[in-house]
Amino acid sequence: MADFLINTLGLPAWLAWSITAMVAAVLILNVIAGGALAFIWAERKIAGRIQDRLGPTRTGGKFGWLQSLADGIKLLAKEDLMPDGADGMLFRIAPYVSFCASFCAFIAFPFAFDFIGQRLNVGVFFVIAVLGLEVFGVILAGYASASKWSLFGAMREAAQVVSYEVPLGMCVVVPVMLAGSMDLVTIAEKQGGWFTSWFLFHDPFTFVVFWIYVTCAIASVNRAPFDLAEAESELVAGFHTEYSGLRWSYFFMAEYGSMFLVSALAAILFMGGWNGPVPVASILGLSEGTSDTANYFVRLLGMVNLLGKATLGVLAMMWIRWTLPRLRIDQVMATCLKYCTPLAAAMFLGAMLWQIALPGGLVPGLRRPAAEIREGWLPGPGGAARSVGEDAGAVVKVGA
Amino acid sequence: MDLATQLPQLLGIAWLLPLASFVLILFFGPKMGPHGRNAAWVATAAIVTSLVLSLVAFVSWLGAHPVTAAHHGGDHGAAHASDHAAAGHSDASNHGEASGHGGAASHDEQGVHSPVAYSGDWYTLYEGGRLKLSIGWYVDSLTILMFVLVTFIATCIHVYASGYMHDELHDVTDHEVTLADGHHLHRAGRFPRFFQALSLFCFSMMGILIAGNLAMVFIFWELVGICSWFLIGFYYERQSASTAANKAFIVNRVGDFGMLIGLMALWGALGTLHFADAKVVGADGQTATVPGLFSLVRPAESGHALRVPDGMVKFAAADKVARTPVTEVAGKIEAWRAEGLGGWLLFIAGVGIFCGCVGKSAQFPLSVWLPDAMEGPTPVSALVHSATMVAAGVYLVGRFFPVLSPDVLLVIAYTGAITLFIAATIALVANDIKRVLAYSTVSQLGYMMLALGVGGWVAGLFHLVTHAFFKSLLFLCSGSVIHACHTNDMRKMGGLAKVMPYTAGTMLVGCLAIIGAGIPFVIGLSGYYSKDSILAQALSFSQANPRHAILFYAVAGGAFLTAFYMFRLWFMTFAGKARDHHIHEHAHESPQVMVMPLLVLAVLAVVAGWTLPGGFGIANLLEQSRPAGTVDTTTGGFAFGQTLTIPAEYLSHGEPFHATATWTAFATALGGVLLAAAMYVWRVISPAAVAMIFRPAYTFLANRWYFDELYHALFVVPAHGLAATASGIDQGLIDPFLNGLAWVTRLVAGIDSWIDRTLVDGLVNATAAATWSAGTRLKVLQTGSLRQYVAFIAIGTVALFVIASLFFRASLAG
Amino acid sequence: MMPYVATAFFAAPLPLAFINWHSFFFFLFAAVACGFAVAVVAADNVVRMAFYLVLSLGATAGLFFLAGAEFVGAMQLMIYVGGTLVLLVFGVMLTAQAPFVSIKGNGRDRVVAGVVGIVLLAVLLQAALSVTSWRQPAAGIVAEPAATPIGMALVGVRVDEPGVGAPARNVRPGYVLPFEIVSIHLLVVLVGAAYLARAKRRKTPRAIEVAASVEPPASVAEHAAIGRDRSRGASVLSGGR
Amino acid sequence: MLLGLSFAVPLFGLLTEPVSVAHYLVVGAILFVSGIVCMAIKRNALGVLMGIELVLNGANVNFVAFASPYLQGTGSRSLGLDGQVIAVFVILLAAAEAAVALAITLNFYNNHATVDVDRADDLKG
Repeated sequence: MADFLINTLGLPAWLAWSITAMVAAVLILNVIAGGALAFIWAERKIAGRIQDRLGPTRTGGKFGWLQSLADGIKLLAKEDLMPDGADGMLFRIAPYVSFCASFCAFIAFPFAFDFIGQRLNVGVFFVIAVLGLEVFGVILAGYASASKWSLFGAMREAAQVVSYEVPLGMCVVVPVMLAGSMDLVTIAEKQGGWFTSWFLFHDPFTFVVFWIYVTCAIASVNRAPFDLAEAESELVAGFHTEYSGLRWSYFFMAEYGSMFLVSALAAILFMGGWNGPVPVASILGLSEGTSDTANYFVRLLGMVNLLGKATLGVLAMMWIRWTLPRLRIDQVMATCLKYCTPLAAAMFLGAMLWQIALPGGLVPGLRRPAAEIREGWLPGPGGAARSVGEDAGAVVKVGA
Repeated sequence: MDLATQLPQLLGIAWLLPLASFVLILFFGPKMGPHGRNAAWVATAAIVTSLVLSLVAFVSWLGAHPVTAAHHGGDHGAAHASDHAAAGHSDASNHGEASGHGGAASHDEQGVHSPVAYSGDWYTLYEGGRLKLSIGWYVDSLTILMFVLVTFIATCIHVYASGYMHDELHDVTDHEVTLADGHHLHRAGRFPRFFQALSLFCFSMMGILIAGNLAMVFIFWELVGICSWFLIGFYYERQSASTAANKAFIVNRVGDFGMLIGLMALWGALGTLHFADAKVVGADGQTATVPGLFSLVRPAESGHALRVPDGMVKFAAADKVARTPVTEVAGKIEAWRAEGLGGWLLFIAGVGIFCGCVGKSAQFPLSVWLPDAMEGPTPVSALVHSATMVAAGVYLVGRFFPVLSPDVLLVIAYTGAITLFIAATIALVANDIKRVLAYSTVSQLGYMMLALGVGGWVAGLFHLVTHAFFKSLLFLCSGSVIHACHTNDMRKMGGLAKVMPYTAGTMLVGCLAIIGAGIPFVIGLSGYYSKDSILAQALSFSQANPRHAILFYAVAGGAFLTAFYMFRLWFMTFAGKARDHHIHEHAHESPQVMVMPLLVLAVLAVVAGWTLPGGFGIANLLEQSRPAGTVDTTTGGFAFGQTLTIPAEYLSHGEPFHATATWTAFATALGGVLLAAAMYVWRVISPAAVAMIFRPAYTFLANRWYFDELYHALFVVPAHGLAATASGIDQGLIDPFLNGLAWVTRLVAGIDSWIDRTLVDGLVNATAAATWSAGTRLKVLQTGSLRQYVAFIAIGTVALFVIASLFFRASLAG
Repeated sequence: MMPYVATAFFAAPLPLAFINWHSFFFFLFAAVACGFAVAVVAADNVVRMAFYLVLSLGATAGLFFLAGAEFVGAMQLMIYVGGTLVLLVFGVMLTAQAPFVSIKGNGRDRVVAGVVGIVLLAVLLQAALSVTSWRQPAAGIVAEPAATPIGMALVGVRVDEPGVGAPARNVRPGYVLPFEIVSIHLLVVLVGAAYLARAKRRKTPRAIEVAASVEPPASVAEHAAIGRDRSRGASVLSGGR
Repeated sequence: MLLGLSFAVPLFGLLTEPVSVAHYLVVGAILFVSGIVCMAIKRNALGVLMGIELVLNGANVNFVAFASPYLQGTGSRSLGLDGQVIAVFVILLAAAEAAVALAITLNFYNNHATVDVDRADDLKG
């Protein structure tokens, strides 16, 4: 896009680059915000259906699809309160910290082959790390609200998130090992072709690992049944008891953003990313590199694909939330430390041994031959060689 | 399955089963039922199974090599000719099919007899250089016969002992042991322990029988010795028992020392200890035949005639060999052999091995241990010290027969004769029933040795078999008597025939068998046949070598003495009136389990010597295994410079020897019995009067020729003197020296400690004090404030930088 | 100087075109990092200190990314910011009560420390700027991504060229041994921390009397509760890293 | 033109020319010193802990700077992987050290009901 601006419109490079950055940022922001709106609405409807209610019906036509928009407006208009004992600065800044965390994670997240803010060769690592920062906002909020409920909620969430990062990390390592790279793009590319080449179906161990990942992901974004941080039955509303109005909605957006992120991450790590179960594009003959329009079409298709999978994941989370009862804190910890972690470790070992034992897969015909992977587009084995180039190289071009 | 593979398996299992029961009882004995009662069943089951296996082996042997009458006499040569014509051929190896002579002996191309035997190795213990120690088998009819014999008698004795030893089933108060506090020893029963030792003994004994080489024989030889030690010393709290056990063991070691010399001579000269030839597959894949001792001493090519083997010749002519070029050595051997080199070596080897047999079989110089061995329980005396272990010596001489040169045989013959005579004379005056039997055992062993010595191979081993039967029978009878009377002294017995008829009857059978009673030329008990053949052989030998005629008179006189003392025993025990009514009233017939073996053994003591029509009989069975080259009369001699003639055995079966021998035996035996009857039944002659008349002789005999005193004077006293001298030196010289040394050391240590306390400690304490004061002054710097420390660190860093950049600029210039 | 800056930023786009964006981002991150580092020193409230520290370390991670060390940067984010800081904040939470949230140091210490710090800073800056080869501007050689080489090196295979530190020898050792040592070390730390921080009954009389005097009994109970929570938390945290 | 500008605007010169290792060293120095000062003046144990983190981080900045081939001037070679790996290890060990230090602090708090390091002077001489 930057090239398009520079070459076609003749804009100066710095302007072109900043415009590109803006556009990318705005896009991602919209994905989060719009996604949040949509998901909130969807959640209400789903909750309603599951509980045999109707959910929102009136606002905006018969499905109440404007409901969350209306709520948003209401939130904007709301007076935002701050307790007296609160630590003002931290109280104000906490929501933004949370939101920034889940927002920044999208920087390195590929929606399609190169529909990506910044391609990093440590993509997965980066995403997980930044996601982990979200808990900071929560802790700060919990502390700053000067309220026991908030403090306990924050403590719980912190403990829970930090501990669940362990099995989560182990689960993530498995696809990384299979793809030989931490670059999300590479990982997704390795799973191209038919759905049999998804890592989900790579071997029995990865299949199990996927489910462990799902559990840990739900826990690390503390959705039900792991939403101890806002257990209304025990602590009024957990860390955001004292929050209202726009700040509260930021927490909400952060939550939905990270929900979406972990789902999309699951899609990329285990379910072939933007590669559909059936390689429609290549069947149609529209493989990458034939022409710009072809590339664009293919990537668009891929993005739809990925977003579809991610959305499915989010819906599944909602479904779980409205189906399962909430766990006790000790149960949560036990689930993590006694079951998920050892199981994940064992599965990791299993997958490793499987790789050594059956390099060609159980049925060699099913796996997509390596030659078909677009080496030209991919960096050399295990890492995006040009990433720093994209980061700094362009700048240097301008500067020097 | 052909015999060559079947026999080793059968006998091997039969051999190992007692070992298994030994191990079982060793570990779980006390847990086997109350007081380990079931240990008896374990051991008995094992030995019975061995018996069955041995019998199977026996039957299958008979199936392959039917025992037929050996045709002897004048037509011998013709027999050879006909055999040669008829069966012309089987291969010269010992594994050939049987035919002709003795039913199961094969003939090689010269038509010369060679026995059938199967040999091989199970397992090689060690192989290095020329030495090969292996666990192997050498099986011929003799082996199998001995297997059946040993397992059978052992079975009887196991059964008998399970009754006899029942005292051991509960706590025992040993009245013969008095403790320091005047009480009698009270100890727990040792029932399992007894059967454990018994099983081990059976294993070792069969090991000797099946052994395929001398090394293995020696191993199990020693094992048997240790078992005998266990069993004699079973009541080890009794001074007498433990002394007897040690005596037996030490005396045997003396013999085994000689045996070791023999082994060394054989191995050093011949480089092998295997009896038979062995087929080994060389690296090149083709089988080579490694000659064993037998074919080395009696090579097949020279018609199995005895000759000094090349190895010994070279060994003896070592210096000549050194001076001769290697290529010519082979050529010169014959010449050297003609010079008579190596003959002595062969003699030493033979005599050395025989020394072992002397120890084990209680022959003349070493016979002192056997009578004392009667301290052990009676079943032990019956099994170990009459039937089997002491027979092992005779067995070895028989097994080793082909290697023995005529002069060795002469030594053996004289040893046997002397033993026979001495033992018999002592037995005349002994009053302990078991001792009488013990001395009769010794004298019978002398018979066997003598028989072998005069060339009666079959005769000696035949007597060994029959003697095993009736001597174990006699011992069991005496055991039953002792069981009833609780005393060994015959003078307290008498008239027991009424209270214990079975024992009396069976013992009578035993006595008749041992004196060789029978109707001349018609039928007789087992002893009749074996003893006659010994007499005949001795007779023919003494005629062949007139200067050794005394051997025959020894045999004849021995027969007379045997008859006398055996019936003296029987009459004193069973006949007449009771001398000690107290004992007589308490006497009773022994339990069923003890009587059964008596009956079985009695039957066998009767029939063991018979030869069925068609030729089946122990004698002919043994004939199958007659060593190659001993069929015909051999003359020779290496050592004494005189030529000996060992007459062929078949000659003694023919006229004139047979008849003479039979009549002699009959007359002497009858005379002995009548004399005994006259003295102890009819009271015509008073024993006391006789003792008075021949007092010196009587005391001399009563003191057993003063053998023990002699050995005590010869060996024990000097040993004690030596020990006394040594201890004197030890206490007089060495101890004072050491004490002085210790004193000096203590002095030095005292000085040392003074220096240590004053100087060194003082120094250390001073240092410590200094450190302490320094510490107390310095501790104020330790403010305990973390932040100050950090500040100090930072300041220090800065200071370092400043100093460095001020004084070491040059080195920093980057 | 202010007008210059103004001109620098609000003049015609022409000068902007010469701006080296890499340097720009560097200065951005550097300013955040140093600024908040100083803020940590200046702040009294522990929680705020922790917050500033987060920002400072995050900015440092940004610097790492700029230097082409993406793996280290991600590591910094994950472990430092994500882990260590959460740990710190935990500590803050657990000990966060009125008397301890902000403990004023006395002025004299501040002065001394400040002086020492300034001198030390001067020395360090002098050392940093003294070497000319360090000062000459970057040639801007684009580095190969470091993730794979580091990964390979940690398992003992060096796929990069040896640096100045390593003399040119054929066999280039990896970092298996240090890696193993560190992993064992982390395990030991996990166990040790779990042991040290486990909730145990307070035995020290001193502590009891303090609890009695300073806090109402109720809060003692609450302490116990937090203690339980903490023990779990601490072990979990150290386990996570 | 560019020269003129950079002469006229000293700060602007910084923005136009690429950064060098020295820049990073300066940042590292500032972080380091602020860490030291933090350790020196904070009475709160956790504050001291944060100081330590800062110090380690300053050191890390230097390592990464020397390791980065991108920052090296022409001719001079970077430290290569060693620098980065050392940085990684420092981070790991810092995490471990933080865990233990925090545990110690909590223990101290358990026993003394305070986190004031000036109160931890039981071993004062």
